[in-house]
Amino acid sequence: MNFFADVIQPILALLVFPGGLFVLALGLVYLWVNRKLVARLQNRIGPRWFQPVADVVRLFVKEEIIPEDANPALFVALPIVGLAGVLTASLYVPLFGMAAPFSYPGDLIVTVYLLSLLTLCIGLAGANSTGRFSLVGVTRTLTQMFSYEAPFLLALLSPAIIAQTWQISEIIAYADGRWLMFTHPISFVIAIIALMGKLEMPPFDAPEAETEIVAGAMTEYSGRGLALFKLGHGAELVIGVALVTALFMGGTANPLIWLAQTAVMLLVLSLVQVLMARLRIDQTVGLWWRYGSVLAIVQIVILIVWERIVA
Amino acid sequence: MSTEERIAEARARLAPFTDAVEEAAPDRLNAPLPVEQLLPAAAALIEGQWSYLTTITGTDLGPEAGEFEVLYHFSSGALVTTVRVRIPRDEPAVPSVCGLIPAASFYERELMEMFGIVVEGTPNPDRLFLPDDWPVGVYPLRKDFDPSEATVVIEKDPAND
Amino acid sequence: MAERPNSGPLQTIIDEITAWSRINSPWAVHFNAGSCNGCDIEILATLTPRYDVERFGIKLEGSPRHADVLVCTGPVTRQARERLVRIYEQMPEPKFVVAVGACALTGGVFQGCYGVCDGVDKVIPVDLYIPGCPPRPEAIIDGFVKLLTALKQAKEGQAA
Amino acid sequence: MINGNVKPAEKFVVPIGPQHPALKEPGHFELTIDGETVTAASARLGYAHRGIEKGAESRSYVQTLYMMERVCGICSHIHGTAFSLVVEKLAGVEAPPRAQAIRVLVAELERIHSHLLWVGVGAHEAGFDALFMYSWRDREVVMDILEALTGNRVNYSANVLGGVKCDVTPEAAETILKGVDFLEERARQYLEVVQSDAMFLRRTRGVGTMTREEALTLGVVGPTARASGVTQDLRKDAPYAAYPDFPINVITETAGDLEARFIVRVKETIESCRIIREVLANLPEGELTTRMPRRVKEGEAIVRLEAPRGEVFYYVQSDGTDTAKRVKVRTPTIANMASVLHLSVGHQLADVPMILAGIDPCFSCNDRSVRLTSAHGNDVWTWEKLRQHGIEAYR
Repeated sequence: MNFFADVIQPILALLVFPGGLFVLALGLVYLWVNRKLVARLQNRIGPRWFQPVADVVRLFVKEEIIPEDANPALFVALPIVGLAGVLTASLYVPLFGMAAPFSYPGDLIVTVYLLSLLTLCIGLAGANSTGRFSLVGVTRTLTQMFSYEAPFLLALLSPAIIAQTWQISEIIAYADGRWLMFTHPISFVIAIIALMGKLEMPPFDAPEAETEIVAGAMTEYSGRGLALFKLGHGAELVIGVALVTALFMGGTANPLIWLAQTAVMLLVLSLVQVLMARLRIDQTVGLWWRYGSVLAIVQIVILIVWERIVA
Repeated sequence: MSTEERIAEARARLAPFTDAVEEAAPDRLNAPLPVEQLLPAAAALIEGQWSYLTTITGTDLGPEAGEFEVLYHFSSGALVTTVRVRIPRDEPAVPSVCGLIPAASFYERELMEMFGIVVEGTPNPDRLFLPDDWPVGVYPLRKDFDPSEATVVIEKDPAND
Repeated sequence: MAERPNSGPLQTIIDEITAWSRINSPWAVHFNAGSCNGCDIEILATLTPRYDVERFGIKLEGSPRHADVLVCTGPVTRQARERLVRIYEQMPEPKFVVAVGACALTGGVFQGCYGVCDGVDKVIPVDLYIPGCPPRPEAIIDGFVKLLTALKQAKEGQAA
Repeated sequence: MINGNVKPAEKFVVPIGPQHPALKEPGHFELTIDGETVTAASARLGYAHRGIEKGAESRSYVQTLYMMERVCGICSHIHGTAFSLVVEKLAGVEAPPRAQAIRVLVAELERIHSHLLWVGVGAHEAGFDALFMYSWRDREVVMDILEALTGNRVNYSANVLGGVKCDVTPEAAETILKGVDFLEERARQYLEVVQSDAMFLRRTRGVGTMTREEALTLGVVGPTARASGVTQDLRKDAPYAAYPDFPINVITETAGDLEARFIVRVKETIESCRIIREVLANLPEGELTTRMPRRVKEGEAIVRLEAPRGEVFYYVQSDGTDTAKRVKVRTPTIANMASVLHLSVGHQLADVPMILAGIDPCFSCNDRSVRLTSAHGNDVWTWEKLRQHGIEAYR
């Protein structure tokens, strides 16, 4: 077997280029862009460019306190597992305008569930550290997760149905440059809003509503664990945005256009963040189940009917 | 309803309980009453939402006088009618007005913890303001209260240094 | 921090980076130990557009676990004393305490009242005092900058 | 673990945070429930209890004035004015008309600053941080005016026993007018935002509704009462300082929910701008203070003022020396909280989160847990569980 192609190249892909370090660095940059945009839209100056890097490094060197009634092994392992899940998801999504290093039938489903692995880890971490606020944070994180998961998948389903495949690269090949955004408007909008729910950005930030439950599931975390979760959050932002742009804005070939597209997407996310008040958890669940899922299904029905008429 | 009319109305409402209603200031009436007359007088004053109980003030007339004076301030428009009740210092007790005015429980709790006046029938006798580690039986707003009785030795935890 | 045995060049680089990160992202948690809210609204004002401490990386965190700096206001009433000590102990090392306002320094105008412990340093060790009743947002920011530069010197003193 | 249904005669403790910017007396609430209905409600305060009333008995009048301005940092001028007025009443002295007018001017500026602050904190509690940032940015304008006028942004100590110590020069009047025009225009914009922003209305419309009847029986004061239709404003009912010469019109709403309280407060900001212009237009001439005797003759006096949050009540007893015999202060937040707590009695357990959140939207409690003490031991419910319990109960 060709040693380089089968062993070195995948490890390199996982650890360095499209996978690990690159996604983490890009995640930090995107977190900074998001914070800066939100601050500028709130008429504030906002953090300096190296702020997320300073935050994460500082958290790494800080003392990590593990509450006694939490299971220490789990307490330390969960952030690592969460981050690992998100990094492996980055292998299947075309990043930086290049084809994904690995692609096989069904990788769309795997990517979405690897992304929600991080949310699950956050939920478990909160439950493990049995403080009052983390318990409230956990119930909110998980209820919110079950509410946006279905519409998110349904929204990503519509391009897959048209291309009759679960493979991201085949969907892109099918679309070959056509921007599915215009042919699938409803699922594009739902995908963006569901992405905001997944990343717990306002108006869906009830799970870490600073004024109500301190920091939700993350309340007991400090030092390394918190740093790993922040990195995971950054990586999740990059991969989420990359996934939506790849499917709906026609997988592009060169990195510049890709960066431009993701920047526009970040601007849209920040705008929605600034304009909205935080929804109570029962309102978000109601919103998703009443409108989110129904609209996604309507979009799919239209597609299928349109497919029948045209084909 | 001008202040004069309000004064006349207040005098009319208090007539059956006392005739010693005197005008201490252009917009202030004083109505000294025995303890038993307190509840009926309060009921008369707030009947028909004509006035509302602003607050209850406890005053210590001093160990020599041997009496507390509890003031119930009922305001209506610009007029404040103060119902004054004197109670002996050794076993001070006052009936609770919470039956008529539910919101008065805060004022009564403050009265109890600051002066040690027993308010019979108040729904919740717990402390309102004083800290949990405040010694029992020490009433700060009494004239003979000396702060040294209540000081808790603040030991700074050496581990924190 | 004790001098590490292998304090070769690698070690100084690590110390350098640690010091740099601590100085550039000091997260704060705010505790009102019986203050009249004058200082609290000035602390909140430092977050708003005109002063915006996020430029220096200062973020107001909800949980003491996430914070390096405990910003404490108020003359530490007896009821709030035990809670203040608990929050101080929940914070991970290295932690700093900033006492904001005359009340937090010495009990201020309420000094001697029975319900008051006359100042934060009677209860927990304080690293920085910001006088004023209330201190202006600029004074609070200046206090933070002084704390950070003192931190930098402490690091250089050690690393050099 | 208490499964869903709640046993009878259980005491149910709702602790609401040890500190919170708008509520001066942080503490926690206790509700006793019988089955599903709340039978009794009370609270435990004291986190900010400094023993001011006892302190006043050992300080001279001048020192006590300085302390009284620090009862509450957000409405310190009102407490200073109240104490000055009550001591002047005791001493039988009357501050000159120019001083009274300047007191009204600073009081209205403080009302604008307090209302904008509250709109910001209320929005922050509902997660609408953009409104928080914008309203606090505009609030800086009124802070600058106050600083130019009195020398300090918060706790401005404009009052002196017998008058004021800061004067309004023509240039100062110019900057105030310019600032007030900007504030009025911003306030109108916030009025529109508060009434039309869909996401914000989801969190405020129909929340913690209190009818006019309930407001009257419970003795609620200030904007919370006016939002339920109670036309009660001490600046009109019992005018003090220079308010007789500058009549105000009382702003009321009828809905009585959170949105109505936001509307009343923003409209009052606009009304304050109008009063400030009127005061500046015809500011009486004359000196700023009168002579004030050091020793105040024996007697007692009562003063009631309209603070941004409601009626402040001052009662002072003097005994001929230069220190007060008894000083009683009743802040508006205590009255509002005491009376509205009783609103929850008789209501369903499921409504409790809405009612408690309703009286003051900035109930930011970071210790919001609910202890359900029942006959056989107690169990800690989180606030969220209480809310979920409410939602299931209504499903």
